[in-house]
Amino acid sequence: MGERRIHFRIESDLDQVPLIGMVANKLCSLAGFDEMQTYQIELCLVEAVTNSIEHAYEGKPGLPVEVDFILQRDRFRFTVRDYGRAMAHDELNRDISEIFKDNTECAICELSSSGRGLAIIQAIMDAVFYSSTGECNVLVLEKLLAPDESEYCGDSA
Amino acid sequence: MGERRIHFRIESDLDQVPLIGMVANKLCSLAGFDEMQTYQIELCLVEAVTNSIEHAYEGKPGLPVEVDFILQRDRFRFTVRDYGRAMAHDELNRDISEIFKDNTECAICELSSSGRGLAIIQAIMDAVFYSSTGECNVLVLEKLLAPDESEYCGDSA
Amino acid sequence: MDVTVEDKGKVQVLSVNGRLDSSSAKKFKAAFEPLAKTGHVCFVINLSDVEFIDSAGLGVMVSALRKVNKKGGDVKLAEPRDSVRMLLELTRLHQVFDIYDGLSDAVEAFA
Amino acid sequence: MDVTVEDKGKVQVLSVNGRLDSSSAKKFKAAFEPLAKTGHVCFVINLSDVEFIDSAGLGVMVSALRKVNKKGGDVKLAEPRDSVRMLLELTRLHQVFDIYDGLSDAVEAFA
Ligand SMILES: Nc1ncnc2c1ncn2[C@@H]1O[C@H](COP(=O)(O)OP(=O)(O)O)[C@@H](O)[C@H]1O
Ligand SMILES: Nc1ncnc2c1ncn2[C@@H]1O[C@H](COP(=O)(O)OP(=O)(O)O)[C@@H](O)[C@H]1O
Repeated sequence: MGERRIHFRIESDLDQVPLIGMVANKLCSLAGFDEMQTYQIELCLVEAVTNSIEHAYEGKPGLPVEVDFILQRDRFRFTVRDYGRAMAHDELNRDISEIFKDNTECAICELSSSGRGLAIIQAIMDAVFYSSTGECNVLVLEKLLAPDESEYCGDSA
Repeated sequence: MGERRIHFRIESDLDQVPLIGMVANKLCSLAGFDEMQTYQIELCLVEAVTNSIEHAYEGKPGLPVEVDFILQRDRFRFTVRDYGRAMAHDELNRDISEIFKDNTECAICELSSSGRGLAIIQAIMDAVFYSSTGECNVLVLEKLLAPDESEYCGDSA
Repeated sequence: MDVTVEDKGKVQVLSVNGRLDSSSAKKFKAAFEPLAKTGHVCFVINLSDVEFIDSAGLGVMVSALRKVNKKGGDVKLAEPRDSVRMLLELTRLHQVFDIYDGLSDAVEAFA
Repeated sequence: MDVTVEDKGKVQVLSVNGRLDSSSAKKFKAAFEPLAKTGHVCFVINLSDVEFIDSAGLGVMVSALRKVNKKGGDVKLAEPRDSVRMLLELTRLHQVFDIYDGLSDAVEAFA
């Protein structure tokens, strides 16, 4: 069978994020991902949606955040779309190893309490794209399915 | 906290229905419905979405079916919207007891293999409305929460 | 959803798993109809692994019953979960189908 | 998400359940900050009932650690699930937090 696709929209309110996270979790376990992979994908979705709310919309409530889940034979893709301020071009090109650098005891006072979201997404997902048309911004995230999992997904029920 | 709302869109393809059914199931159990109520609500959503695909769109694929889940303090409401042929005005006024009449052994050959969807929805949901504007058709279904359940829903996580 | 068929001599047991709904009803028909065509009239549908059933799922079971009932046969249901039993009762189809808690009881009822 | 506080003398145990994320992080702060203000510096965060944590959840734990570390205290983590442990390792925060499999081990480590 072909791809399966489901489209969601929530309003830009952090209280709505757990809901869409739990839906993603459900869809991932249906897609045959194991518990750890399911958590990882839910986490990336939550990070991406939270960023749209906090950064693209600067915390303003009531604005649309749209998520598409697309399950293809060999991959699970989701897109997060907002209509707010675009991300700076180089945010996705930062060096992950710099953000997740070895932390030594003495550096605790220098640890940041934020700035890990995009690096987590890049470490977990197999592919990450961002595009902005001026009107809307889309982050596309992909995770490849292991061959036996994609076989499982091929079954329609 | 206020209402929680999530909007979905799938294409008119029966293979997409289980997906949205399972998402509804997840949302209902998060809302505090027990296993039986959760099944009942999932069932009503599946019946409603299937009707939009089979009747409003007469089985044509690729057309939008939109579902909104709205969790309020005292009720769970969902709406199913399509842009196809409207339902005849009296379909929702048929006598359920006629459809679910006592079946005696000798009448097996007269049993219908279809025509139970709307009656199931009416028997299960607390409120059912249908409206059609010519351009789009909306079926609104509501299930009231028991007082302790609505308390549970008030918690944001 | 999958249907597996077990030949118990006179009785054919159809074990269904997953979701029996409008998207999978045709799979059920594809398993049932060849058996009915070759003259089988005694069927048990094992529902123990059916997690979800809707009106289309009821529909294919009703058509199967209608078909074999004309020839003096029957379709009996075994081991429905609470939710499936609720739906059979709501739609009054529990008056039409014999329903058994145990699969072997359903098969033996044909003896 | 809820946070319950247990006073173990020198050590304060904060047990968190559910989701520790950007929508619940403020609840964690609301439990932690009054304790830090009244001079407590030794904390254990019991993560056994945390099902989900994201970067904002990590963020509030890091700020708590930073705050008490300056005063010679510590925040230790107890009983994270595999998924939470994975995230701590991915972000290298397992080098910063002492992590214990048992809650009582974490509390006793302050002795
Ligand atoms: N969807 C987005 N829209 C606009 N800016 C973004 C978006 N996502 C991330 N950013 C920018 O990238 C920075 C890093 O994001 P991230 O790694 O998620 O950390 P944090 O959200 O904790 O700051 C943000 O501070 C913000 O400036
Ligand atoms: N969403 C809809 N749009 C148009 N017509 C509908 C819709 N839902 C139901 N109907 C009409 O009402 C009838 C009864 O529906 P239902 O009780 O669900 O049984 P079934 O779908 O098995 O026919 C349908 O046959 C169809 O004519």
